[in-house]
Amino acid sequence: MANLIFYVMALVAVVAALGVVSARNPMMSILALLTSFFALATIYLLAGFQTLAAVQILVYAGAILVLFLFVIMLLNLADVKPLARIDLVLFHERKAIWTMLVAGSLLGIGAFVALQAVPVVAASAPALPDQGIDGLQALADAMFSRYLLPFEAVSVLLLATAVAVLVLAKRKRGGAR
Amino acid sequence: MSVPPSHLFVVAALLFSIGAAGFFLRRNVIVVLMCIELMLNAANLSFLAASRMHTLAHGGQPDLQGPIFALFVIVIAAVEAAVGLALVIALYRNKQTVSLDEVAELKD
Amino acid sequence: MPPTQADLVWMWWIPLLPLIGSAVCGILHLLTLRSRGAWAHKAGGHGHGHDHGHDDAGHADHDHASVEAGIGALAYPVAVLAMAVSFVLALAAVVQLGSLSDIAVSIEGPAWQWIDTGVFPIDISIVIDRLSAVMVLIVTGVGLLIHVYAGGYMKGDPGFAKFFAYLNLFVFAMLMLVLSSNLVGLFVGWEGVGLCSYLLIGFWYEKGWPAEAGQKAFVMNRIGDACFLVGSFLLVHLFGTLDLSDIAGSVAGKLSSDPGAQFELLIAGLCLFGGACGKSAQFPLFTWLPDAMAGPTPVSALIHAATMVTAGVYLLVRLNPLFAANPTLMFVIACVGALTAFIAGTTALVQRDIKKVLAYSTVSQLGYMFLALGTGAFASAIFHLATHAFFKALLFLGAGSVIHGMHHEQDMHKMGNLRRYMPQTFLTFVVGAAALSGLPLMSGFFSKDEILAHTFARGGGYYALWLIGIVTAALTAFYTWRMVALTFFGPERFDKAKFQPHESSSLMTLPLLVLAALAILGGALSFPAVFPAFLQPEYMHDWLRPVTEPGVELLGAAHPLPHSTEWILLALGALVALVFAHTAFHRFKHGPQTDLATFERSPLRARFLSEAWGIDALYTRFVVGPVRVLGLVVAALIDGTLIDGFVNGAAQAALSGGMRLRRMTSGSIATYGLWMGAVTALIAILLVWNR
Amino acid sequence: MDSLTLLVFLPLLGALVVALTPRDAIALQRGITFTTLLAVCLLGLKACVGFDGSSAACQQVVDIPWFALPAGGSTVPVHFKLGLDGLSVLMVGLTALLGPIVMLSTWGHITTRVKEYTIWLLVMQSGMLGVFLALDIVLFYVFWELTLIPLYFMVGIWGGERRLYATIKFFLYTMAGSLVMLVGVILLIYLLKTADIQALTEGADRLGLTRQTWLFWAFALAFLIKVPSLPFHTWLPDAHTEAPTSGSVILAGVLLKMGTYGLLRFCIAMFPAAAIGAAPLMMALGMLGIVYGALLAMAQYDLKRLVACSSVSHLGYVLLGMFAFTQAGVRGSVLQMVNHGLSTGLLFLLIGMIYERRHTRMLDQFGGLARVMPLFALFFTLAVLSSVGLPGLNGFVGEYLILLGSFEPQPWITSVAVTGVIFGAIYLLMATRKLLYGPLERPENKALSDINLREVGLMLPIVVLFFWIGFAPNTFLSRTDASIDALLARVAKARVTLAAELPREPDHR
Repeated sequence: MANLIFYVMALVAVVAALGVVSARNPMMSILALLTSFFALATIYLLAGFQTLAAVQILVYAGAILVLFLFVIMLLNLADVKPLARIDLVLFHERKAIWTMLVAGSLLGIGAFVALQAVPVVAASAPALPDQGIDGLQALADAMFSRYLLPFEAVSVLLLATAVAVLVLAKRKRGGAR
Repeated sequence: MSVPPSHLFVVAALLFSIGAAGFFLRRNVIVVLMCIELMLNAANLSFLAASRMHTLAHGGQPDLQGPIFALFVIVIAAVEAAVGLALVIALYRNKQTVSLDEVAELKD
Repeated sequence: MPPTQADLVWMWWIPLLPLIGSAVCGILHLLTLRSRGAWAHKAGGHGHGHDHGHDDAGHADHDHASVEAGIGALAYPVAVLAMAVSFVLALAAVVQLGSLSDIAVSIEGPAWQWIDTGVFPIDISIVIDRLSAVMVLIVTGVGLLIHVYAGGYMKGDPGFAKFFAYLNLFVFAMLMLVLSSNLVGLFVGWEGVGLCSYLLIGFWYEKGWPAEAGQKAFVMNRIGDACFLVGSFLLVHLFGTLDLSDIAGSVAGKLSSDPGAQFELLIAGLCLFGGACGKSAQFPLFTWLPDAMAGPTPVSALIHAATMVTAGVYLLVRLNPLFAANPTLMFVIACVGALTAFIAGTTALVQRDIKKVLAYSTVSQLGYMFLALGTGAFASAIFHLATHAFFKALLFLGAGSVIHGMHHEQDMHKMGNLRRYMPQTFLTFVVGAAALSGLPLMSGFFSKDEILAHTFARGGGYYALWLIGIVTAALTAFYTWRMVALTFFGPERFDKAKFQPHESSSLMTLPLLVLAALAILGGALSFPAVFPAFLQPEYMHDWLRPVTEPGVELLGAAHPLPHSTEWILLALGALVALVFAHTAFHRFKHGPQTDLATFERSPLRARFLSEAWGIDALYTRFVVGPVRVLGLVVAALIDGTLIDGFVNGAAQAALSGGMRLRRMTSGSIATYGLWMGAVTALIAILLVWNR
Repeated sequence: MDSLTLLVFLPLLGALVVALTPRDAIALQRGITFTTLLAVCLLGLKACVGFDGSSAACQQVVDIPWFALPAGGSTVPVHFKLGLDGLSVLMVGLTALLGPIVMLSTWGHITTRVKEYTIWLLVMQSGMLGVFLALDIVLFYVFWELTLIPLYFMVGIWGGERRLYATIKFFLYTMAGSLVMLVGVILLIYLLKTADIQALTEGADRLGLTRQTWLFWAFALAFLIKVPSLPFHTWLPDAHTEAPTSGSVILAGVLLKMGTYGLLRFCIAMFPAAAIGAAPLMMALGMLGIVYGALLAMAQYDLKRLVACSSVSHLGYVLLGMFAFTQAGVRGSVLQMVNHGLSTGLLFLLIGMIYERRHTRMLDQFGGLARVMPLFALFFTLAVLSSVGLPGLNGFVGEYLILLGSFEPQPWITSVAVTGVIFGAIYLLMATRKLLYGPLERPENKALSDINLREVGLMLPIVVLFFWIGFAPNTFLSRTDASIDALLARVAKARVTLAAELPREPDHR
């Protein structure tokens, strides 16, 4: 049963991702992206990552996508008509061939590595811990001990980002460009 | 769930290449940013797949490197989205466009 | 008891005195130039530094510009003194050598440790044995006479002191050549005489063509020198030494101990023979010698008749076992000699320039010497070398006297009846001509006859060579007396209004008289074997026996001719000489009409003959031209187009590649991403591939 | 301070002092430079005179620890280590001697930016001495590259019309070689964990043939370009033609010798086994260079270009003799390096003098100069005769030893190389004839003034050496004896080892 859900969700994630790429209207892209994220969150959950699944919903779907939505609204980019048409024009240029080639080979090599090189774990593998792999307690312990330095670095990064975004988005006063 | 970890990787690879294709093809900056998010998610998925694989291999001993890095990636993704969108706004303010074709400032 | 090496330090003075003389003369020349203000001040360069600097319209008579020699005049006594002392010392050395009881012994001065090659040292000492004794006497003796003569001939030349510097330097080099104990020392002299020849041929460099002739001589000699070098390396390889006597002494031993060395010996011999061909103007390298006549006449006499050109003969005699070891090589040498003699003899028939006649005659006589060498008659070659040095130097100096008296006219068609104006020159010249043409009892008669007799005695293929030899003797008699008749007899064909021919000063005629005496008496060095014993027949052979014996033994002596045959040959030689001398004299004593008729009758043949069978033209066409073209091809095509094309092409490719790559930076992030993705994929594929 | 350290640093010190002088104090700058170079010359000659030729060991060694290089987990100490041995002693002497001579010659042709020029000259001197003295491979490389920069500016700023093309060509060529050599240096240090040249020489035996061969070619390529050997020679005529006289003299006199010296010091001494394998090829390259350079020279009309091409020919001899691995050959090579520096240096000096007076070097513009410039003619003839290898002058001894030494191992190659004797005579005498002989026709040539006292003075030491080497070469050869013996002993040992290993070549990877 769980396996079936996984495959369905994987299919949903992939199809939604295709939607993100091909939708003409950025609004539709966002919706597709949202779908994809939810599907992924489900997969995380199935794979035994409860905390990550939660974070995925909260941060990605909740924060980041809203940010995107906000910008699209702000800039009035959503009123492209007709709505939800797939942007086939994209595939008419020469670049598309190269894109397909590169993306295809990336996929091919990735899939090849995944299928060939990843050790097959026996189906009768021992069950995962009850609280999942990323129990919050364990995660927190690791984060504040072994990974303290990257954690701090990320916090600095966040600070810098806040400043940067302020500077970038601030309306310029006077002085041409 | 008893899906082999390799299938998780395959899904990650699929998502990544779709995201990459979008990144190469699309002209709308916002969509390009979304594609980047997609690729980052693919990366996350493979982190977690790896973590799961190791956990299984070590008889249920949780492998925390995967989730932790996935967390970091999510933070980075947020940062990236914030900066990217700020740039989009700045760009739009200057050029009234969000199409990449019309901005080629890096050229020359 | 033979003297030790340390006692013989003085022998070094024989070559060193001319060297010092040369240096002194050189300094005197510089002082002369200085006194003429040659390079006084940088600012006043124009019209200041050259009192003879503006009359240079290529006119021939520089020595008639008659420049005061100033302090340079001192060069003459210095040079002559150096020569005289050197001659006396050489004489003393030879006397000392003659006093040794053991005839095989040579006297050897202390060695100059020149180059340490790391394997064997190249030490050069002065050594006088019976062969170099002959050479050293000729070089210093004839050299001294020519030095004396040159004082008169070069009087008034702006380069008076320079001339003696070069001339003395030449004598030094020539003495090194004949006195050195070592092949490298010999080569030092060998190259040195080449250099002096180059400098002296181009002495009147402002005329242009003498400089070219000098260059030609040097380059052709260098072809021979390159052969010489290869030969000497082979000798080192074979014998591990370059000491001449060691090499000559060990050929026989080498042959018996290592039969495989036969081939290498042959090659070494061929190479050295090639060197000798260059220096001694043998076919096919003889064409420089006639051109070398561009130099002042004393130079022609000393270098291009008496000494330098005989260096090849000396070399072959010095290393005679090496050549004698291979009968084929000997036959080749004889053939080359005979061929050269014949070609040059025919060419001399039609020359109008008196010096050219003598030049070709020299080539021809050198051919005789090589013919002698090829028959194994080494002593006969040296004998002819000696007599030739006497009479040819005499003829050249006589010709020089004529040219001097005729105000630098060299064309015999414009002479005639000079016996009236220059009696002494005439007399001595006739003696020289008689000797050259081999009129009976003159020195040339004996030496030439000896060669022909030896050739005849060898039999087999040598009969043909003998025939060529006797024909050449006829040619020699013919062109010699043609020259005498055209120059001294017949109507006067010069413009007496312009100048009056005059007898030269006694400074110049005195050497002529001495040389004339030698030309007559030189035959006494080696009378034919059939002569009575009290005349010491074949004295030269006895004298040189210690040197030539190894070679003769290796080759095997020819059957001695029966006396009757030898008499017949002598008579035949005399007859041929007399008949052809007579014919030529009578044909030309009334003027050059016969010549002109010949030219008219068949201009092609005449041209063919006068240009030495067109060999020079062949060189120009098939050697000089292609080499020059090759140079251009190398410079333009290979270097300019191929290599530089590649280099510049690489630079160009980098540049255009850069331009193309620059286009890649379109500013489109998507394109960058595409590239990144592509490369990532590639790297990933490679990584997977390599697992 | 030790004399060798002083030797290397004195020019730099001089350069510093010159840098402090006011821009237009030309006389002062020249004076300081000349004095410095003269002092360096005297010091250098003193070091060479004090050198004991009977010992193969490095002498007058200076050894100061410098810094440590990380290499594969451990660190390799790099030293500031200088010393003289038989391979370098003549080169140091030559470099030191040419310094003041070159400086004197600049009086005539460097009139703009004298300050910069003299500074570069001093830096160059320091770099060149360093190259020959360095006993640490990193130090060697530093000095090697240091010499590149001054010449770049000397040609690029004070050069002729096409100077930029020439400079870039020369720079790229040499850089290409240097980079390959750098890879070799790094690999060598990494493999043997030392940077000391002597220790490397000892240790290189352990490398095995395959590695030795790779390293050999990495070094050889750089040196062959510098020499320059046949396929890499085309930078030389351009660089020479465009360089100012003093630059040409340094280039011909010393810089090219760095290539041949490097071949001797590194390629042969360190990798004898590889060198044995490469010897026939190298000798063939030398032979081709001799003939090819000569043919090239024959087709030139620019006097300076002609002499530049003749350099290719003359250095072919050096290459030929060096790889003969015989006593005579290597000795001849070492001596020929000096000879070429002297005779070609003198030729360039003379050409510079004529160029200063006539502002052309085209042979067809001249003729008959012997009449108005007899002293010039004398020196020119001497230089030419030395160049064509006339016995009694220096050129002969070197050429003869080389040909003698290389005949034994390669008779055919040597026999072809001997033709260089002929070709050399052809093009040099042709140039002499066109320059000095023939009628003096052009009015501008008639007005030429002969060389002055300064010019005679600066050429005199070279001419003295012509005769000295020509008549008593043992003075010089004896100093190289022991080192060459040691070198050849290494080659002989490698040959024995090779013969033992030959049946099956082990894989050293």
